[in-house]
Amino acid sequence: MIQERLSITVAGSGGAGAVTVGNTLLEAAGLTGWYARLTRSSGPQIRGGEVAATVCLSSHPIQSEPTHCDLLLALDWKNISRFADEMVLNRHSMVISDPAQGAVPDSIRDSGAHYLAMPFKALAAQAGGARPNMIVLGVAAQLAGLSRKSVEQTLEKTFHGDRRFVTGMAGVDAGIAAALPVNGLDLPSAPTPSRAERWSITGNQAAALGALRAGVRFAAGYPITPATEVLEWLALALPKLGGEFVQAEDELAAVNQIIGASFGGVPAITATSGPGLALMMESIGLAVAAEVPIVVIDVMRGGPATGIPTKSEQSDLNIAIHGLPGDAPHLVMAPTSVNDCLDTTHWAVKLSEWLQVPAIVLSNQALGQTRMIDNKPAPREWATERKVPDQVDGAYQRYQLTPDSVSPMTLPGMPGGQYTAEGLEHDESGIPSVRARDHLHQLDKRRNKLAEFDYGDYWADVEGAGSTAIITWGATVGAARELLARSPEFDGGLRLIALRLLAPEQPGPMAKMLRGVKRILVVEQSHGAQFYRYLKSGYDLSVRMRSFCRPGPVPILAVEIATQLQQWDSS
Amino acid sequence: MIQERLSITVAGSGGAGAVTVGNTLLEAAGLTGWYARLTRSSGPQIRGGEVAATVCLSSHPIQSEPTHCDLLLALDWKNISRFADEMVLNRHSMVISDPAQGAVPDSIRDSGAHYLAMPFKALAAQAGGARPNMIVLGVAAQLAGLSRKSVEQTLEKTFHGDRRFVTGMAGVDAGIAAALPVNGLDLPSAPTPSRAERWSITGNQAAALGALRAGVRFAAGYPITPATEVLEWLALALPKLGGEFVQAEDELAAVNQIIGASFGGVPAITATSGPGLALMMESIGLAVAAEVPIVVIDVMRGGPATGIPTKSEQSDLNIAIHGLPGDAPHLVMAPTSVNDCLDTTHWAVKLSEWLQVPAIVLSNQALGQTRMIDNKPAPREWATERKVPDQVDGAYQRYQLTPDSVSPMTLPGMPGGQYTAEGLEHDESGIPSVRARDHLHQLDKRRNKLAEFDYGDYWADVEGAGSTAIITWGATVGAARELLARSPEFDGGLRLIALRLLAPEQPGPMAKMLRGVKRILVVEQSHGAQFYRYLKSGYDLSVRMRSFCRPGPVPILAVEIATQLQQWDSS
Amino acid sequence: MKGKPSHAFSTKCYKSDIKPIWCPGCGDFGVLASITRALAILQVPPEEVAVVSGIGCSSRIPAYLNAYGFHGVHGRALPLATGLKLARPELTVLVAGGDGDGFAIGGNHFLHACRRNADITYIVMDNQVYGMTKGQASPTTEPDWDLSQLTPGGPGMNPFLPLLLALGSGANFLARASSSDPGGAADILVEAIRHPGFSFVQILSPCLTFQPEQRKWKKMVRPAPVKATTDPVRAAKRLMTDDNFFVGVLYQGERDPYEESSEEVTCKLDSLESEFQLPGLL
Amino acid sequence: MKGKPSHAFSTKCYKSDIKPIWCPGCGDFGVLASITRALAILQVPPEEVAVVSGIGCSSRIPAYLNAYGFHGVHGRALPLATGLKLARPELTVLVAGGDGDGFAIGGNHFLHACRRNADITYIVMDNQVYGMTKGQASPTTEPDWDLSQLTPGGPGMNPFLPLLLALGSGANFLARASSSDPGGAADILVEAIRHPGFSFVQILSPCLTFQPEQRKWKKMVRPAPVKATTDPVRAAKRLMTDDNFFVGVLYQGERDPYEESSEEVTCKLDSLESEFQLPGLL
Ligand SMILES: Cc1ncc(C[n+]2csc(CCOP(=O)(O)OP(=O)(O)O)c2C)c(N)n1
Ligand SMILES: Cc1ncc(C[n+]2csc(CCOP(=O)(O)OP(=O)(O)O)c2C)c(N)n1
Ligand code: SF4
Ligand code: SF4
Ligand SMILES: [Mg+2]
Ligand SMILES: [Mg+2]
Repeated sequence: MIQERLSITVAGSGGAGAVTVGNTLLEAAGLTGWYARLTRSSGPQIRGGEVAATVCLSSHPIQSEPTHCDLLLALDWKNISRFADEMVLNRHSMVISDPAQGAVPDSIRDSGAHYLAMPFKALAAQAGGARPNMIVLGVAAQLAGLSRKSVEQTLEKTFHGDRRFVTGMAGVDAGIAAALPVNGLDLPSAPTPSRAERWSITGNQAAALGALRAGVRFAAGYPITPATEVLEWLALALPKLGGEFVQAEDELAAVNQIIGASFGGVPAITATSGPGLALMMESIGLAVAAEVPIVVIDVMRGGPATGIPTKSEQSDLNIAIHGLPGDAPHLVMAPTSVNDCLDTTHWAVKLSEWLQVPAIVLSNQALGQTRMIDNKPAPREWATERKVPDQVDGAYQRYQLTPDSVSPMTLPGMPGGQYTAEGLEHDESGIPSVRARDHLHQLDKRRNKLAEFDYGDYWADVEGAGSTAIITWGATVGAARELLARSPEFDGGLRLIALRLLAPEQPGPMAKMLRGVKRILVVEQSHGAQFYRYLKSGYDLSVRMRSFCRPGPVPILAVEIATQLQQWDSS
Repeated sequence: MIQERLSITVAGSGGAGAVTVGNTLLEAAGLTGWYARLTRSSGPQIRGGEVAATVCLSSHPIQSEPTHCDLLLALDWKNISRFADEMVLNRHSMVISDPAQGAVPDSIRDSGAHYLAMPFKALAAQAGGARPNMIVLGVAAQLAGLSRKSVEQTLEKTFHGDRRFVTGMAGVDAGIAAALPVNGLDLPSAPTPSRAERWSITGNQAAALGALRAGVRFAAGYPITPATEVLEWLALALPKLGGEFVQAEDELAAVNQIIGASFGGVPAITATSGPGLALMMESIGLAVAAEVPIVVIDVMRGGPATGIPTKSEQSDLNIAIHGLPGDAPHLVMAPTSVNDCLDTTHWAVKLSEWLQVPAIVLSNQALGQTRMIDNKPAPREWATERKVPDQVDGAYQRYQLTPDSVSPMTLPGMPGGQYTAEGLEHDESGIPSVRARDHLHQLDKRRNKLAEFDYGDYWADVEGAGSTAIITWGATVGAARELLARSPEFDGGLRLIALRLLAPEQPGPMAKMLRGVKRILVVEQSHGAQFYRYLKSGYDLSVRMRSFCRPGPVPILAVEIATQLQQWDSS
Repeated sequence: MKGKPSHAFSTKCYKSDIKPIWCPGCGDFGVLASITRALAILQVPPEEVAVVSGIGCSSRIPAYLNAYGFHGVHGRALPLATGLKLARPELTVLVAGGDGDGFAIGGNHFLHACRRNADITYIVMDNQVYGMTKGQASPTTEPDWDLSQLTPGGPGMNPFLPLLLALGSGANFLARASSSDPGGAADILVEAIRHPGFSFVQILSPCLTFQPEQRKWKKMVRPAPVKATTDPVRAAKRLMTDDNFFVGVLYQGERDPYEESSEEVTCKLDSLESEFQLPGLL
Repeated sequence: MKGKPSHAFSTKCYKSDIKPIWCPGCGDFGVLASITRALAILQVPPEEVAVVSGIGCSSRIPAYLNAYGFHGVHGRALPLATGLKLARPELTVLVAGGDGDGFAIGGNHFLHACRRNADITYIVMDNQVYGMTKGQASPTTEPDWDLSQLTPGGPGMNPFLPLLLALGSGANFLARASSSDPGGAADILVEAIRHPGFSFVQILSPCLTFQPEQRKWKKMVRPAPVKATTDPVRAAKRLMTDDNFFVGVLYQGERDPYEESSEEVTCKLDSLESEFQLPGLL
């Protein structure tokens, strides 16, 4: 297999500066024309705990996790075992550490990785008091083929002109020098510098931006890992755009605040994670019944309960789709990559506004907190605006039955449009009703407006035309995409179906996508096969279907999917 | 069809005394050896609103709703249209009203029911100032063949010796006299007085009692329609049994209070309805992760959101099964009749204690608030107690992996058993862990302890051996049971499968029950076919399957199920 | 008559034609009358008023008014109204509901609304009971009220003093009114609505169905003997020692209301996006 | 040394061997020390102590103690502890957590625990910030603290005064302590635990990571100049005017604690069931 990308992990205890190295490598790579990706993994400590920063460089846009670590630079070995599960070392890997930090742990020694000792600390001392992490930065840059200039420019920005820049570069130079004689890294082909516009963004930032592009001008939220950055970027941007952000006292308040704002006509959003989503469900149900558009982003983490707040999983699918009391149809969608957080959130707002219904967007930690250097997507447009009448003639009926089941919605301030938004079952005018007929009419209406809407092609991505389909969603799409790119050799070929719209189901379009498919592997990162079971319940898929599910926190790799298919072949 | 039971509805505006008539008829019927059932329907008003009390008498235990109303006694016609959906009048029905209250509404006149005018008010005035509802009581008793004595004894108890008793009986006598010449009611055969022990109980009371029988000695709750009576009976009984009841400030508090009590070793329960359940989900997830047994009764009402608080539905199945964030296996069960609220709740507590997991019991308004005169079930025993070690030797590991995946649980006060119950993912000792291995082990453990437990036969009831299966659950079971009793003529015969344990699924036992089945009709009272979809997702049912679902508030009738089957036959 | 409107919008303009579900004699009728009267005094066009509520008998009030209304879920009216007001600052936003809705399930939002001080008026129709669910003890119920099966012998705890709680959490306008005097209550509401920032009006509104003793309230209420103080310490003392039957504005502070961001757009989204742009290639 | 234990259980007996995740210098270390010391003074066997918490850096404390512990979900420690205490009245039940856990998401339970007055001790490690989620404003954060991106320029609202809120909702034992003096804090905790009914101790516990200015607190705290009052009105005045750095027991009232039903069985279930029995047939 040709080396297409390079994965470098820098690990160390808190304060040792591993993250600075990771950030600098990412930015330097961007300046050099690489595509890149940075993930961070840390222990439970807020400060002072160990951390591992992994930078992946590639000449092509990066879809998924690296299969193994090419280069591990260990600033020290404290608690390195915490990362053992997440770091695949093998005979293609190189490990470098400072012998002064103690012996290489058994688990790492036994991995078969090539080992090199390098006295980071001593080199740093020689280099005029630079910190050891700067040596490591130089070593990494040199081994990855990143120019000194790209590192220099990045460090200059980071430390803007401060003393640390000068000593830092001294360290970097010492590191470069020390790495010069080293060989053994299988370098990917250097990037072809491209004129395409690139950006450096995390999924959480992209989601916030997508919301703003869609016209969101109100947001409220309560901090929670790993969703807080969505709120942070909104809090920063909204006031400048004439909008408003509120830090709420809890999630119950946050979701009701956005319902209030949206009732007032201002598209509104919140972001949270599993525990917060659970608290919001009652009021999301209110938005279903009262037909108020809102968007709730759930940046999923490991569950259940408080679970694993800093790690990724796809196990909130059940609650997102089925977690509301009563019959409460709503939208559930999921971005398929870091970049796609932008457009999927944008689309979610637009659909929610048009259909007057809550949309839950399922992102996860692996998308939200990963920083990517990638092509900036071209802006997309959706023409779906909220159906607000210009004026009201005669008696206004807020929940009027209409051909497309969407009723015109007046906004406070509009004369003659006064009505009461109602969470009790109601008749067309909004007056509470316990009558079977009114209940049925409104249930039908709320279902039909979603079920009969034409979501177009954007609801799912299909790639390949093979007879073995991989159906997946969210962060796991990347691994499947990589498999398709690498392994066209599978018998009958592969076909990837990546769902962006999870609910409501799209049986017709799905059937079309599945034409010629003989078997389906359903791939997801959950323990309970939530997605597989959902597909079984909502679609009539008449071909053989298998589930490959695995919980977090370690991401699903292309190679695992391949293994599943091979086992299926041979069984 | 032989008339097997008699259904009498008394309707009138609030304060007119329709409910007193209904209660008296029920009790009098009980004294006479009838089985009976009382349901009430009222408008949104707390007091002064219209109300309809329906008493059904039968010589056999009553399973389900009457198909039509035999006798409607209208104290007045105010807002009678509110009940139109719930009251089936046809040419077998008789309607009696006082012409002084105005003309018979069109909808009723057009039903084909036989109409009789009777001057209730004038008769009451003649009978020494009795209230008109006492005339109605006399008329109903006479037409239903209830003895004067049974009415007298009941009224005496109600008014214990008070003046109203004497004037009341005067009214009753006048009513009896007025009804003497009336003929045309198709009376069911009189009951054979039985020596079996009977009781008069609602589903909500039975559920509370079942909890106490199972050893529950702590309950907490926040009032909500239609669940409050469960709490009321617990609040009354617990202090007498050395237990404790707390009225909580909200549902978030209630569920955490019972988690705390159960952590302390005292089996604990709460009851709520859809909106309250939604608020409890985050903490029910905590009980899953920390492995604390609790039972949550959800007395379902019409949804979504505030919905239809006083009416019935089965639409919280989705949230009960799938409403927790993360992968969070737990128990979901449902009583199949008013009486069965007793044993199902009892069983839920026992299973929850044994498996150290939350159980959600899905009752609904139609079970919880219906009062029945029925055979008192013989006490049941389940030997599943919580696994509490007698003493602790050596290092105690709260979340130890064991062959049955249930770990011994120490209780505060036990020396050496100290541990911290943990909602974060953890290792066997309970220390928080983000490692993939610990996560997987604990996820496996929490799934396996439920999946590998042998629930025995009690998990579902099967009746009949036909090749057409009706699979249903909860309050809808009664209608299916009635259909089986009445219509053995269906081609190939019918088979009823009534699930008591909804989650986890029981694929093996289900397959056994389905042997010889050629097609399955899945019956439920929801709009979104929640049960049907759940069965599809969780079972591999290889026969033809159809969904018959209909939302509330009107109960599903045996005849509707029959129609569905006939349509299927002819399609 | 005091406060009688003589302008374009009569009190009737603010009433809808939906018949209340309330029991005969329920205090909430008086509250409804006081709100329509206050709005007529203020002459705010009906379409510029929004009334938000939770769940309870009292919380049914939005539908009985001719205004924009939101009948939300139990206990969450304040945050819903906060979102509405911050998104649409030009609206007159009222929140109305019961003691259960506001101080039991909704207690946290009550505290935080007082602290946040957004410009909304919160009217609690206090009947010291959960009326809607047929009579259970609420946080303002007396310790010995024993008419609910959920609290046999009574809740046994001192009732909350809602005005004191509001003061302690930073509220800046505190008043008490009585549903038995809709005119007086209307005048208080007018002041409350005019007050910049959060204003809280506790209206004693009897539930004759489950708290029949409250029939007496009518005779027990009387105007507060001294004028509203601006000193929170003095206000606290008054609230801790009064008998809960003084009506009037009791405290009015001068803390600045919650400041919404200006609605002015100071920046285009494009230029915000440029934050993520990479500098030109080396 | 004041309060030094000389009995069977040393402070060490109450420590577990799990290493705290806290940052170097975090005030919570001092709180941990004060709790183990208080328990040693009280000589309550470790297995009869239960420590309940929510989520936050501070809420990690149960696992660091040798006692029964419950690390629950964010904001719900008080009701969980209430259920435990009422079910098992003989246990010593402590609740410990942060200002975010207790006054933001958990605010409602805080009010109601104060009112209910069950015999538990609530320790809030107040650092005026959400430490765990990397530094956002909490309800006790100063209005001009501008280090969080969620509240650019600062939250702009007056902080809650937790002791005042507790007083206003009926709490009967109020104290303030400082993590910089674990011995002094331990003595206060001893009094709090001994107090029958709900006791609330606010411990100033700096978060040097996100509130570096709190380094100064050590120098600012000082013993309250006057003894604890039993008069709530006077206590209110003190709490509204003090500078938040007086430590000591500030108020101690005499309200009866929440009364659990007696554990005596006065009736058999069978006889309760007979309520549903039908009388003999006619
Ligand atoms: C989440 C939730 N819990 C409980 C209820 C049931 N419930 C409806 S109204 C109410 C209390 C109403 O009391 P209050 O707010 O004082 O209003 P009142 O009826 O007295 O005017 C309760 C507990 C509900 N609708 N939703
Ligand atoms: C329902 C829910 N919402 C949000 C969070 C995220 N969260 C965890 S701890 C915390 C705040 C902690 O602040 P505090 O209680 O003051 O504790 P500290 O870390 O400062 O000690 C938040 C918001 C969560 N875990 N659960
Ligand atoms: S129950 Fe009480 S609060 Fe509700 S409408 Fe009747 S009188 Fe009013
Ligand atoms: S972030 Fe603050 S509160 Fe949390 S451990 Fe560090 S210093 Fe303590
Ligand atoms: Mg009330
Ligand atoms: Mg804090």
